[in-house]
Amino acid sequence: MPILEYLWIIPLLPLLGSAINGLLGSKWPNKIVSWVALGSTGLSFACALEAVREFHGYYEAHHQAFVKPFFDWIVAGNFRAGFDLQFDQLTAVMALVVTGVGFLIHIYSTGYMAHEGGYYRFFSYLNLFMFFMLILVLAANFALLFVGWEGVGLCSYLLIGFYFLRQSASDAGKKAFIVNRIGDFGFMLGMFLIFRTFQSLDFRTVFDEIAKRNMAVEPMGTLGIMTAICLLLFMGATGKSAQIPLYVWLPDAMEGPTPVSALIHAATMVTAGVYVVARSNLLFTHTLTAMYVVAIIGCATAFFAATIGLLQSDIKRVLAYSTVSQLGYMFLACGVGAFGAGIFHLMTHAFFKALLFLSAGSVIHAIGGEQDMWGMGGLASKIKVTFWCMLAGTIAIAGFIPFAGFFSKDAILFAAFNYEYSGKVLYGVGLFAAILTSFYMFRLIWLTFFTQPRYDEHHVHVHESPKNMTVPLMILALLSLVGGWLAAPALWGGRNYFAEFLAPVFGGAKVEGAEAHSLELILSGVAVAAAVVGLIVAWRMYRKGAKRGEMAGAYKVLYNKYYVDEFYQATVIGPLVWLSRNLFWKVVDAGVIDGTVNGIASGATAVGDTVRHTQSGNTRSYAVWILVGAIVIFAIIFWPILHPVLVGGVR
Amino acid sequence: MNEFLTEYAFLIVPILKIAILVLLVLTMDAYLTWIERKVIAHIQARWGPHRVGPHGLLQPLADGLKFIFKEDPLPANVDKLAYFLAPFLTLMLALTSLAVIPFGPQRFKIFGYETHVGIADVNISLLVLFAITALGVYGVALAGWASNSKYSLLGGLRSSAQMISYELALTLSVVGVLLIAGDFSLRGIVEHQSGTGRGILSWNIFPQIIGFVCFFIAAIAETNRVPFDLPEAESELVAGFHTEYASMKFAMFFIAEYTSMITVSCLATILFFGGWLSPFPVSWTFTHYLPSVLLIPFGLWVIFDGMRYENLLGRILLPGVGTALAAIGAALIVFPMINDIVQGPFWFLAKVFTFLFVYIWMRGTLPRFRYDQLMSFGWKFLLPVSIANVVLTAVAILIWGRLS
Amino acid sequence: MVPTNHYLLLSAILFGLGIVGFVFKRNIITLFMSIELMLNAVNLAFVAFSQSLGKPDGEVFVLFVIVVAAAEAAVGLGIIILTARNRRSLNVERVDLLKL
Amino acid sequence: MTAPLVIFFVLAALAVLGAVSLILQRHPIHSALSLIVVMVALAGLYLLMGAEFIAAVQIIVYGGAIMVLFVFVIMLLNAGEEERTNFSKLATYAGIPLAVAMTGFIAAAIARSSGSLSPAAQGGALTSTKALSMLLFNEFVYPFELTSFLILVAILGAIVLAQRES
Repeated sequence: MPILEYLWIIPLLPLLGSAINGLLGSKWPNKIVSWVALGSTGLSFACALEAVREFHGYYEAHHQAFVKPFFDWIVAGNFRAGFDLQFDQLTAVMALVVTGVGFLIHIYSTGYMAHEGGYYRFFSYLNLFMFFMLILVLAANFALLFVGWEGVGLCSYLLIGFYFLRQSASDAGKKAFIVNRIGDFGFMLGMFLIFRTFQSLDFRTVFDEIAKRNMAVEPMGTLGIMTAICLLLFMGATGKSAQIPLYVWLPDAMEGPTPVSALIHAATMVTAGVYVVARSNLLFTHTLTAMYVVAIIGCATAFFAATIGLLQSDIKRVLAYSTVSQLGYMFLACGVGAFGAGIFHLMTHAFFKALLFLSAGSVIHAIGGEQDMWGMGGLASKIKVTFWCMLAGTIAIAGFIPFAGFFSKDAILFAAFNYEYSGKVLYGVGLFAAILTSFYMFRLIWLTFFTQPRYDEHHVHVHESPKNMTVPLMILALLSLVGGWLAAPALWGGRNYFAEFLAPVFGGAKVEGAEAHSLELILSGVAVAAAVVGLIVAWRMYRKGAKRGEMAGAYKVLYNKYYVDEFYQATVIGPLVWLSRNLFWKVVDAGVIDGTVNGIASGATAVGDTVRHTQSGNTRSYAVWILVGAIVIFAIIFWPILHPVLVGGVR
Repeated sequence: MNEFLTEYAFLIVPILKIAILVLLVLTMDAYLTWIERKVIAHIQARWGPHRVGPHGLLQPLADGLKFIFKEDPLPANVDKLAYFLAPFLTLMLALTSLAVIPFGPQRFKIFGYETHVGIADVNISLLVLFAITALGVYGVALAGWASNSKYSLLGGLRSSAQMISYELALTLSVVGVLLIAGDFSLRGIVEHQSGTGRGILSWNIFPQIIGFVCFFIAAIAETNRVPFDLPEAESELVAGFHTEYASMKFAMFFIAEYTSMITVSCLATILFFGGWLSPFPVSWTFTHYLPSVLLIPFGLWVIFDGMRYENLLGRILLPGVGTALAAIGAALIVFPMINDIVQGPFWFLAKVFTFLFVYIWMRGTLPRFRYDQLMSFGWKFLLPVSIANVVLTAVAILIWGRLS
Repeated sequence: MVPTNHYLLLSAILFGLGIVGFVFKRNIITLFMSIELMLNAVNLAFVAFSQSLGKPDGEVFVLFVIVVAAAEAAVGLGIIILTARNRRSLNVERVDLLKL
Repeated sequence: MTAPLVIFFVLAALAVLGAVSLILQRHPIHSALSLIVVMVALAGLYLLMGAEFIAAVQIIVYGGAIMVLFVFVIMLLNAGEEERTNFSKLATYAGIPLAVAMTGFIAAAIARSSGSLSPAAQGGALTSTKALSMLLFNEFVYPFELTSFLILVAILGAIVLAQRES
């Protein structure tokens, strides 16, 4: 049966799994729960594959994206937001990444969470997240996309706060949620503006409108309608994808279980922002200003986060900051118009960052919950599989040939280099960020796997993780090796299959020129050199497992993440809390609202107190009241008749 | 003179009829008391009144005089209006109820105004009758309440309760007859009973025997007669609601009671015993001479009986009356036309007097109910039975209609 | 012939008098009587209408009204007896506790 | 001034007088008697209109049963003269005007609306008892049954209310 016609099955399966596990799972043994979860996810992955196959044929026939409305969701006046699903090349990539990586992470979780409480709850949340994420990528209009958008936000909140008994965990969940709200605010405004401009939220309608009106590209420095829309959408993207200035929630999100960090905060959800930007590339390409802002923000984030990542001691936090910085790369790509490269990096990053997180989880699992790298060391010999997998991931992210990271990052940097507006600067910063990336990643490797152990070997018995954790690691390692080869030929003048595959979606965007191969080869060489530099520096500094350095100067600043949280605390949260407490609570709530309520209550009391005298129990008074009522009714009914009589009587 | 009469006949004739009727009824009441005393006396093996006039015939007159000339004391702080209203109301209603009763079949002309034997011929006469009897309660109740005396109050309460209770049974017991006749007017009911001229066989008494029993018992209760005379149970309440009444007001209650006895007897006669119809088949003409056959011997006996008295009265009055009666009897034979006119009233009166005799007979025979017995009898026996009678009759009529 | 309006106006007058009675009498029983008076006035109007329209429906309604009045009287008088027993007074103005 | 009109006015005057005296009388018994007068007068009016059955029922049920019940209760409770208390200021001051207004409204409505009505028939039994019963037992049979149920409930209620709890 053509899965395309029944596209809703793909998101529905995880939803079913979630519902079953959530409603019934509490009584079931872990095995059944995990089978339900895996089954639903795996099936949906299979369906996604089938859908891609069918779409290939479909595209050959029609040369356009497949869109199918299933039912009306909101219909008001000329506004219609239906449950319409769309399938095109971009969706294909995203859907495969989400379901595939999600499936692997599910397998991994069955091992990782085996001894945790709330097993069924975890998988229910995880499946629910899958559902919303698929809705997000399959949606054919902004409204439905926003549903998925908020849904994944909710799931991320639930999963970050999975250990809700821990204060820090629930705080982190709240933080993530609230910071995302800020972005969502912008996103909604963007949607409203889109509807106001195009009288529709359907992707196809909007993009056709742009083509039909053949709107002019708004030049640099101007703030036209398109610019406004794009900036607002990008605001949402910064929230969801943890870009400056709203990245602060992501590191704290590491309070959640590691698979969650891998799936949500590395592979899928955080890339939603990139997806949105790429999806609405036709909008972005019509405004140079917004593109520039995106590029700058992306670039800045890439560098900034990398610097913070240098000195983190928590293994997961290092990865978190590296995630932020990698997302920065993606936005940089989109900003400079290389959407294909951005999505490409999104995919590869999904592979190797998931791999890294899972490996980190494996490490933590191996030495019993320790997350501080200063409490590790010398694990390479003890947990070989994990070590080799993590090394693969590290090499990939650092950008060594022939691993995936190299190709994607190289494409991005190349595109940045060719960008006409201060492209060289962006390239330079990006390159430096690449050095930093390679540095902190190898620092992680060294501190974790080499040098002498810094943990109590008598109490901690390091052991390799079970198969259902290591197998996904290996698969992901393989992916992060070969994942980049799709675009490999472009390097020596061949075809960039990935870019060509996505070309129909980014038709509006220029496909990065494959002309100057010499230049590209030079640049890639530089990139590799940067990675090597990072590697060497890290090796020199940490091969002997230096002590935790004394906090001073820039070191201290970096270690404390530029005091950004403190800064927000002082500038935003503090005043906000003060305002809430002193104005909104003490004045508005206690004074106005409660005042109103109490006033109404006391007023009612007073009225009743006066009116109750009519309730004298004296039948004669009641009789008179009845009489009054009767007269009123009579007058109303017979007014047409009485009017002339009374008036006549008066006259 | 004549044309004046013809012109206002519609006014004069009814007035005349009313006057005659009232006169007759009052005398009848008076002599009913005499008959009652006599009958009961004989039941109890006594002589009864026999001092005033022959056989005490003038006793009623004497009583009447006594009533008129007796002092009329007014009890302390009574409610005057009600106290005076009560007896008048009672008597008035009792007399009014006679107005709708037809005494004979004939229609005849006086001063060119066609009329009939009986005051008013309403086509819902039965309903009117019941309406009037329904109002009769007030007389008793008011009297009991107004005279400001425990005995009276209790009597009034009792009798009003009793009347309300038995009124239902009375009304329902008649419904059977109504179903058969399909008519509210008493005249219609009687004529319906004439049937195919088979005389007594087509009277309502046979299909409605249950109805009749219920009706008769309820009627006795309605008229506060023995054995239902609790309101005036001497042993408990002195004289019930009219304890405090004396002289003419008391007489009014008295007359009203006997009048209602007559009314009820008339009603029973009409509803169940074919009113003025002769019990014999129409084909038998010789039965028309029955009245004279009865009258002549009676007159002769009266003449003979008068001989025994030494005084003027006995010598003149009784023979006179006797000859008059005998003459009437003879006249009936001589003039068949008059005889025909007499037939209806004759049979009517005959039946009525039979009922009155039964009344008196029962008084002489039966003991008095207890109050609770009275109530439970009325509600738990009489009412259900009469309802059952109604249902039975209805079903029977339905089946009968199907058959024929 | 008597114009129907005569009957209707009479019934209106009786109804008004009933209202006055209901408002101005203090004795519960008299209050009830006033209600009965109003009902009678309505009955009169019913019969007048049914006669002038030549349809017996109005009279059927009258029958129903009478039945309802009977039921009302039965229950109402029961209540009155109870009240009089408990309150030792028939004056509605003295029976104002909204409970027996 | 035809005979029916005379009769009508006599009976109407009787009814109004009765109603007025119902209000003016101080003793419940007298009020009850006045009400009975009203009812009898109304019965006469029904007869005048040719509604014989209704007239009879009016007297039998209203006069013979309901009002007897009233009188009975009055006697039972030995109700005295009513005391003219004036606790209800509202009724004391607003009562008369409101009642007058109501009556005026109704009268006005009648005066305006009922010009179309044909004069009521009298005497000749326009609606025979037969027609009435036909209507009652065919068209209105369910309401009829309902009323019987109502009566039953009323009886039960009256018993429950009036019995002394022992």
